[in-house]
Amino acid sequence: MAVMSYAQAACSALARAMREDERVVAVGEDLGRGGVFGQYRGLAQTFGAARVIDAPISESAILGAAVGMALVGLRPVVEMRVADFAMCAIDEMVNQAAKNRYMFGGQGRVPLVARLPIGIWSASAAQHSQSIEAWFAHTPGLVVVAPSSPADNYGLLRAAIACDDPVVYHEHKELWGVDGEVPEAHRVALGEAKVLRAGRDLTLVSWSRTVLDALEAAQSAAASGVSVEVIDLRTLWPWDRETVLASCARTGRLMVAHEAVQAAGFGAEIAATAAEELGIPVTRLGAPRIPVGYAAALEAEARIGSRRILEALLAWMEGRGRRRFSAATD
Amino acid sequence: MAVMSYAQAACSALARAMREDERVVAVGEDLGRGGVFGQYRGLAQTFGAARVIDAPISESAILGAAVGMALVGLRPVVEMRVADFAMCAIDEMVNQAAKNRYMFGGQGRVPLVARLPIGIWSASAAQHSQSIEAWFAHTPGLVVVAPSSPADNYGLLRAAIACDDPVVYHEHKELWGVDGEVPEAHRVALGEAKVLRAGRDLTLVSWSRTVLDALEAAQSAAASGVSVEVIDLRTLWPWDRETVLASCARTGRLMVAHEAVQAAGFGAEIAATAAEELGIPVTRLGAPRIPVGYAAALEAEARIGSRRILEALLAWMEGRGRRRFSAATD
Amino acid sequence: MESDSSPADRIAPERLAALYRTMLRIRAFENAAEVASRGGVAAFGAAAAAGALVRGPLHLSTGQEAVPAGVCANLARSDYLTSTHRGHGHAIAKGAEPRAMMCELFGKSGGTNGGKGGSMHIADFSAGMLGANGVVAAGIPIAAGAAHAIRIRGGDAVVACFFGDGAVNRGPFLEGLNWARVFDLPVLFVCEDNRYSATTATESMTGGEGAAARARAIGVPAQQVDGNDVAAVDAAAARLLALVREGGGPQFLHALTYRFKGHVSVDPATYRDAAEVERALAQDPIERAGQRLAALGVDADRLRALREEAEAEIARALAAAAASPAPPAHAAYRDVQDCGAGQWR
Amino acid sequence: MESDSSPADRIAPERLAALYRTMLRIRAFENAAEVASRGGVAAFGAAAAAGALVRGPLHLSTGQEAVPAGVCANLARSDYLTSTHRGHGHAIAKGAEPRAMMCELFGKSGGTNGGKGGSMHIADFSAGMLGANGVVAAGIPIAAGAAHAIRIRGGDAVVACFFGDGAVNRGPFLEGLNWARVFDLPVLFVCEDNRYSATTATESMTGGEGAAARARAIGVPAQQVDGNDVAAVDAAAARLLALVREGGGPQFLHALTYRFKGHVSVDPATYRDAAEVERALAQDPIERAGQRLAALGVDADRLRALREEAEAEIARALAAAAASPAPPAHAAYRDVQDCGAGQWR
Ligand SMILES: Cc1ncc(C[n+]2csc(CCOP(=O)(O)OP(=O)(O)O)c2C)c(N)n1
Ligand SMILES: Cc1ncc(C[n+]2csc(CCOP(=O)(O)OP(=O)(O)O)c2C)c(N)n1
Ligand SMILES: [Mg+2]
Ligand SMILES: [Mg+2]
Repeated sequence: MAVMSYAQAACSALARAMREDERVVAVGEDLGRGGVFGQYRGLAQTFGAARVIDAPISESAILGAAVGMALVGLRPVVEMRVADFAMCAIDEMVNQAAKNRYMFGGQGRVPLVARLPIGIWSASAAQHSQSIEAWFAHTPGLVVVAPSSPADNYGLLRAAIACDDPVVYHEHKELWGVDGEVPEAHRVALGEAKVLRAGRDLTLVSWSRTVLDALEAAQSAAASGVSVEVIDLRTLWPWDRETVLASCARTGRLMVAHEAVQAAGFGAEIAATAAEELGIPVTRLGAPRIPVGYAAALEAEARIGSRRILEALLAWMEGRGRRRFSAATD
Repeated sequence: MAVMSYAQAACSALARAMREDERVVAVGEDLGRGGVFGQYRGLAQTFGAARVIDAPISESAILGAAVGMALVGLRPVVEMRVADFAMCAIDEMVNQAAKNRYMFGGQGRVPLVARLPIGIWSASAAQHSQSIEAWFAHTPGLVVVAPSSPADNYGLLRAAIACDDPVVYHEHKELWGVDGEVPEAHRVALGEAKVLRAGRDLTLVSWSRTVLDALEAAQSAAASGVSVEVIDLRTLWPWDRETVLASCARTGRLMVAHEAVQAAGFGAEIAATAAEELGIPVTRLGAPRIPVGYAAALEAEARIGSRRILEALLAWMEGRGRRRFSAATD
Repeated sequence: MESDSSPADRIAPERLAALYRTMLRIRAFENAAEVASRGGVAAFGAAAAAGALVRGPLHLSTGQEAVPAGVCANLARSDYLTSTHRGHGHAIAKGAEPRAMMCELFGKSGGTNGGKGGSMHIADFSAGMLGANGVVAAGIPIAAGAAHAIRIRGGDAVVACFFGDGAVNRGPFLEGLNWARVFDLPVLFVCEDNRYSATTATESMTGGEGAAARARAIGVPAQQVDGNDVAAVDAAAARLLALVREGGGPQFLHALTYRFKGHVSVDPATYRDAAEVERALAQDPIERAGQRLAALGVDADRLRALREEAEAEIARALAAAAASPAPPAHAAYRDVQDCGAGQWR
Repeated sequence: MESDSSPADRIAPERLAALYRTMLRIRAFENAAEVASRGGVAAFGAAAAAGALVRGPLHLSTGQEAVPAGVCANLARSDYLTSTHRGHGHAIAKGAEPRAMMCELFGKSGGTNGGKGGSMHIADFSAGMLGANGVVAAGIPIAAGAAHAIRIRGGDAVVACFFGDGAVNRGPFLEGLNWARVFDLPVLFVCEDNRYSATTATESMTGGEGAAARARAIGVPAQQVDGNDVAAVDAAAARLLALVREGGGPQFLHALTYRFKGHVSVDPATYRDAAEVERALAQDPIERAGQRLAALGVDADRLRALREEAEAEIARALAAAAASPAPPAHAAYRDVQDCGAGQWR
């Protein structure tokens, strides 16, 4: 079992998939030099330029070509660099990749993995920081993944590449350097959440980088006598209703925390479902509905962070209202 | 007070805005011939090709150019034909239009209205039927509108054109021919919902074409002794929390119905909010998470419709579970 | 026209007869679909007429048959094709069965797409026809990718990528052609230039000299051809596809033709000049091929037989479509995705 | 080079000195920003160094100064400019204050964007500089639209639209140029060809003969120029902008230059050949202009004074940036939108 970074874990999962299955190729800008975050480091040297494909700056073509590749027997892993740039390829993602199998009556499959690094990457401002996983959860035909640890990035990327349908795979830019143990045989089934910490009083569901904050908040909450169960959703679609609802049924309360904007974020789906199914108290904490600003003080407002989670959670548990901390105001 | 169709109402609102403000221009494909749904009929004749601008098939340029126009003093009304094609211009909508004001520190404004006809348009299949209003509600910087009647299409389009920020304006393709009275002075403030029918037992929130189904279901429910309050949300962002929550507080129950896919749809935001704020029972009914199929029987499965709303509503009220009707299964 | 006209001039009667037959089959299909579609478009909130057999937007390729017939005569079933919203001709010429296609237009379970797609998404993957597409120009990068897969996997298949003159103004035209050029991929790009983009004359929306000039500027060699002369299209496609198969990378065919009908079946196309339409109708590719066959000595009976056969085939397709059952409601939940498929959750 | 070099040859010493001064100011700004950015990029999950004054991705235009200097010398403040991720030079040349710009890079409230944008979104609307843009090619349709507004509203302003060589492979390049051509809009497109797209040699990703050929194919006349010869850029821009102002529609300037630094400040650019870099450094546009000025008889003291002035200005900008307060947290909630602005709802 090796210790490696989140970026290395992805690289290693991809290398393994490419070794095991010659249909797997990687496509994107600057991949030959290892990718902008090093998440393709060494692959071009090992597998050659024919399979680690450096692409022109043309996101429509990158994703559109990947659809064509997938239809004709390859399993492309497509790099979008940051999720914001994938906005240049939404027709390809939704109208072409996601709808293909359905609208052609099941004649073809589009087994591609589109990697969309999400989240704030310190000081990168509005066009390099967005998280849009909720859009894809709303889109029939797509599987949506967002791992929070090196092991899961390894295990889920392998599962995503093995999936016969298009997968939108969200890595978090501030997780690239996080280290962890990665068992070589690790593989995570798509759609399985993981209970990271058991608790009695409240279920806290999160994914991607916010899981780290959630764990930290849970630990601090324990000191205040609140026992928090933390669930890493890992896959947003299909999401693991069974695990989440079973936990909620036990704790009787649900909080969802995510870095994406709270309004119409995926937390709403989970909270609404828990309220519908169990009638339990629910609350959410996502980012305020603002773009991510450049200056540190502005960027900080767009971050959830463990402190905000903790404050919101304790205030809520103590019946001090749904969210006690208030954002600074004029 | 004239009776006119939903399409004519929009046309008339736009004509009025163009008469009153020479900065208003319309941009899109085939506008010179009145637009594909007749919603621009006669405008080119009245205002000339310089202000009713026929565009090449290039959605990125249409919306991107509109951003430039807006920054330099025009107020463009942009036609995207169907919301699915707007997927060719998501970078322009989100990275360029929505973030502009913020990322440039308030130096500029982008007063454009992007018209994205949503919804099923009988037998138009997967690439001409989608509803994606939830994406834009999730996007800071955007106002999101979805009128359900000719009067509101008139009143809200006027308000949208007057708005200094980008507005994503969703008309419904199956509402174009619906007639209604349109008072000439009618103007609807952005962000104001409307209670269309008073009721005691349940609040039913909807928007766009589904409002018609909701009203029908409410009427039938009355026959079964269930008194339903129907609210037309009209604007999704900002949504009228006050009106909705006040109604919910009175009725003690909330159901949200919309044509868009239920999973991660905007109904989740409303239901989650009501559950958070009021702790009342909530339920949602949106489309199943499938693309819209062509054959009538398949398309029908993607429609909510008044019957499904009624069944879900009565089943829920009678405590027969959250959703009693079941989709046909293998 | 830069095309070298001699091979077209030398076309064998049997080959021309085969091309003629393909065009007749397409024409018969389009005519039948048009009739069956009356009242089938939901306009302005009114539902489609209950009796309409073909519902929804129907884009007919009537008058443009020579382009798919001429190009696809040079393709094997194992080659691939990407198409547009106006895809019936591409499908038939590539080898799809009119019967299954008509079932699809009728929204029946025997359809090529099981009723899920209809006209705008007609596809027959088993014939290498990767689907009509409701988004203008969207097929171009997909074709490049399909060709890229061929290059990587080996084999000598090629891809024919069809699109309209309006598509040359969309970004994916640039991105897709550039991709094919940069990676030297086996694609033949075919611009079916019928001079209109929906209700708008394409010329008025297109800077510069148009499709072929743009292709050349991206490094893709381009040839123009009279798209109403099926022998000329055949000859040009043969030449270009030979180059493509030799590994020289992408080629571009700019075929000049005309759309006999409106943009969609319900479009009266009043924005077109009557004289222009008349001139175009006089260039009917089927008429021209028929005359040429007669001149080459194919007798009138044979030509009539070909026409009757084509019509009979389509009549059988119509009957089959009428008889095919509608898909069951539960089929709506199939073929969404393996993992995460479901209904509301 | 097709540029008519005679006007450049005849450039007046005072004009060249002014261009030289602009280049010096840009260079001094870039050098200062580079130093201030050390440790400022959050790499691999590690937070940016707390001490870094300029944080986040920083794209320096060092070595490319002649292009904005030469082009913008022919623009009025009331003209408009759209930019790229590499926008400092465009902003300074268009009239933005280095002091406010440096405040922006420091993330301070005195910044051009109030600290909301940073380097990648640097903008000064009051100088007609409509913003750097983090999305490659996104400025092109925006420039076309700005020019469209000018055309509709009247007035004789023009738009200069800057983008890199990598941008010519993105769809909006085609769509935006076509738009400007079809509507005959007053835009000068300026391709700053520094031969690289991030870590990739652009040539390897570009089919055909590149930027100018593509522009011409869309009907936009194009001229190539030595982008390290500021007098040549000035002369070419003067000629093209005169045509644009006369109402002849868009023009295209393809300026060949080189990026002295890595793609971002932390990129060591090891993918470039040392000899290539050396050759390029020998073409430093500032050195070349300085030599030319000397040859034209401008004395060494004057040149030194210009350099020192530029450096002093940037030193003052650095001091101002250091002294400017950070924006208050509540500013994060401002300038989102009027209707529907808020925090969580
Ligand atoms: C991206 C996109 N924009 C707009 C449309 C609407 N539309 C459908 S067909 C068409 C005209 C296409 O013209 P052309 O490419 O010449 O093909 P033709 O219809 O002439 O065969 C348009 C604008 C679309 N389908 N996709
Ligand atoms: C749509 C998009 N794709 C990818 C990127 C990442 N990226 C930023 S700059 C750059 C290279 C741009 O090259 P070029 O246009 O030549 O400009 P240069 O950096 O050389 O000035 C890339 C790929 C981006 N910003 N936007
Ligand atoms: Mg056409
Ligand atoms: Mg470059």
